[in-house]
Amino acid sequence: MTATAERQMELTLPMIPDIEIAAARAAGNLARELGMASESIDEMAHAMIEACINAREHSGSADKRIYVKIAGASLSEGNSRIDIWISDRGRGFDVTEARTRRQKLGSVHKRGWGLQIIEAHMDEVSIETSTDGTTIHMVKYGRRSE
Amino acid sequence: MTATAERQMELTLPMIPDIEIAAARAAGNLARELGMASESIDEMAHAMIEACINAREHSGSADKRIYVKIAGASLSEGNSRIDIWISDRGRGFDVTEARTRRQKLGSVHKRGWGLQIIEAHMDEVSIETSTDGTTIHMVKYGRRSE
Amino acid sequence: MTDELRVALDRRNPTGAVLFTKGYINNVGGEEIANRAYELMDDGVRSLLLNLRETKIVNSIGISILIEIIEKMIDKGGKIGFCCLTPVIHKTFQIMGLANYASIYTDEETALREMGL
Amino acid sequence: MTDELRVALDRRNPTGAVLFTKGYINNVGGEEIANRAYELMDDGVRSLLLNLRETKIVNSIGISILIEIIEKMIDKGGKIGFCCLTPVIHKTFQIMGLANYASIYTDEETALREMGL
Ligand SMILES: Nc1ncnc2c1ncn2[C@@H]1O[C@H](COP(=O)(O)OP(=O)(O)O)[C@@H](O)[C@H]1O
Ligand SMILES: Nc1ncnc2c1ncn2[C@@H]1O[C@H](COP(=O)(O)OP(=O)(O)O)[C@@H](O)[C@H]1O
Repeated sequence: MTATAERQMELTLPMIPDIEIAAARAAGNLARELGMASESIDEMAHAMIEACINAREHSGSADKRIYVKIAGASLSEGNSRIDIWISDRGRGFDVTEARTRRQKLGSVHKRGWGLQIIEAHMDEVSIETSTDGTTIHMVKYGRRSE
Repeated sequence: MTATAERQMELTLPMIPDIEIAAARAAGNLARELGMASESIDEMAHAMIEACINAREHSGSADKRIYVKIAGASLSEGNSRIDIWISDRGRGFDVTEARTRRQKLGSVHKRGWGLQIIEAHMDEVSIETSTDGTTIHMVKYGRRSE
Repeated sequence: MTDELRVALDRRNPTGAVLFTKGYINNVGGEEIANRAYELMDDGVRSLLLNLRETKIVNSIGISILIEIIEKMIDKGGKIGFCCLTPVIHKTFQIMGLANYASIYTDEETALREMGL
Repeated sequence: MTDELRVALDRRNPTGAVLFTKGYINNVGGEEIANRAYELMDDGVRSLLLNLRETKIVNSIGISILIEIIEKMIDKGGKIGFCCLTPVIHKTFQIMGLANYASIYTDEETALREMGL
């Protein structure tokens, strides 16, 4: 599969209530232009919402900003790929520890589902985190909407 | 008056409906931290809203983003100053021509009030515009809220 | 984040009503108010008070739609009043000249009395 | 931009009701639903259907508040049902295990029948 069209967008958003919607909507517009099916766009939107909320609620970043990068490519046969990076300059966290904590709770916990939702809705997810901040990189593959 | 504290924030926002509220809210948070009175903050918010709407509705920018820079300073005796730059990479416009058009219409026009509202709510306003885009620079001075 | 506009109605009498707004008066919010106002005008209302007590943010597109409502009401021989504006919204109304076509009252009690509602 | 949450009520009978939601179920939206649900539970409702037909976006904080509502209702011996979920919201409910505590129906007709509303 060779990329035939590329679209890119970088956003710097304030950590205010509901700003996650702005990130999701911007990515949705770009994905629609690439012909991604609406259900895939909706999954991607819900993953982005969780990632932005984590940045706002947990990062403790001093600059109170969320950095969003969206890169979309049309692949052959009407397929597309969207890469999304959501970053904060906060304190970071221990991903293994967070996963263990979640497993210990079993299925009864009310909170602590954000990362699982992100993983369920996206095709690839990786997290880079240190005391300088956190970046979550997520990939969604799309088929042309009919 | 010498500056005693400085705060700065740069945002890159997508041109989606109501995104002007995110810009205004981020600036409002910063202004509140500097102790600006709420009525001044509210005036600044309404000016920013008009400037962001102009960028979204008129600039025709290809990158569909609004660049916002906010710089706040605490001055002596509880006073403060906020500088705001709102930029787009659109087609630009002829400010003199826009002003003349407005005057020709007299007071009966329904649309075309954005720039006048901005000027009424802010203490200083200047516009730089070319075929590479437009930046509106606005300044608001604040007294400490009691 | 947005404060989506909501409108509530107090139908005072066959020719009079109050609309209460809550939230952002932008293009969408302005259209919402206009729809409610035109329904009332079709139903005989000629004295309409817009109580903006719970609206804290407006933009010039939203206000331009309010001007259209005022014009339509004047055409029908009726009148529009506003009350409970924040200082900044009041200032914006003055800049855009709404005070020339509509009465602006500080509180609802005065507005209801002066408009005969 | 946000799609602020709104809730509408259809009180079917002394122990049954339907709440319709519109807009984003975030923390604020979840609390709004919870307040309405707890009012109904205090008023004797033990069979409550949440029709999410006009909700297109949720987040995990909002859903966690829905789980609290379900738990409170189970404590009172009642039941909560959901209907008209978008595919993504349905998937999110499954991930978070709501299907273990509450019934999820595809359409309102089936939900009303199965819940005896
Ligand atoms: N951007 C972030 N910065 C710091 N900590 C984070 C970040 N994202 C997630 N975490 C940590 O990982 C935990 C698990 O996150 P998540 O699965 O989204 O659940 P929840 O947000 O509901 O706690 C959080 O409680 C938090 O401690
Ligand atoms: N960022 C911008 N890019 C291009 N044109 C602009 C921009 N801002 C303002 N303008 C031009 O100036 C005119 C006057 O703007 P304004 O006073 O805000 O009124 P309105 O937006 O209601 O037309 C607009 O109609 C538009 O032609």
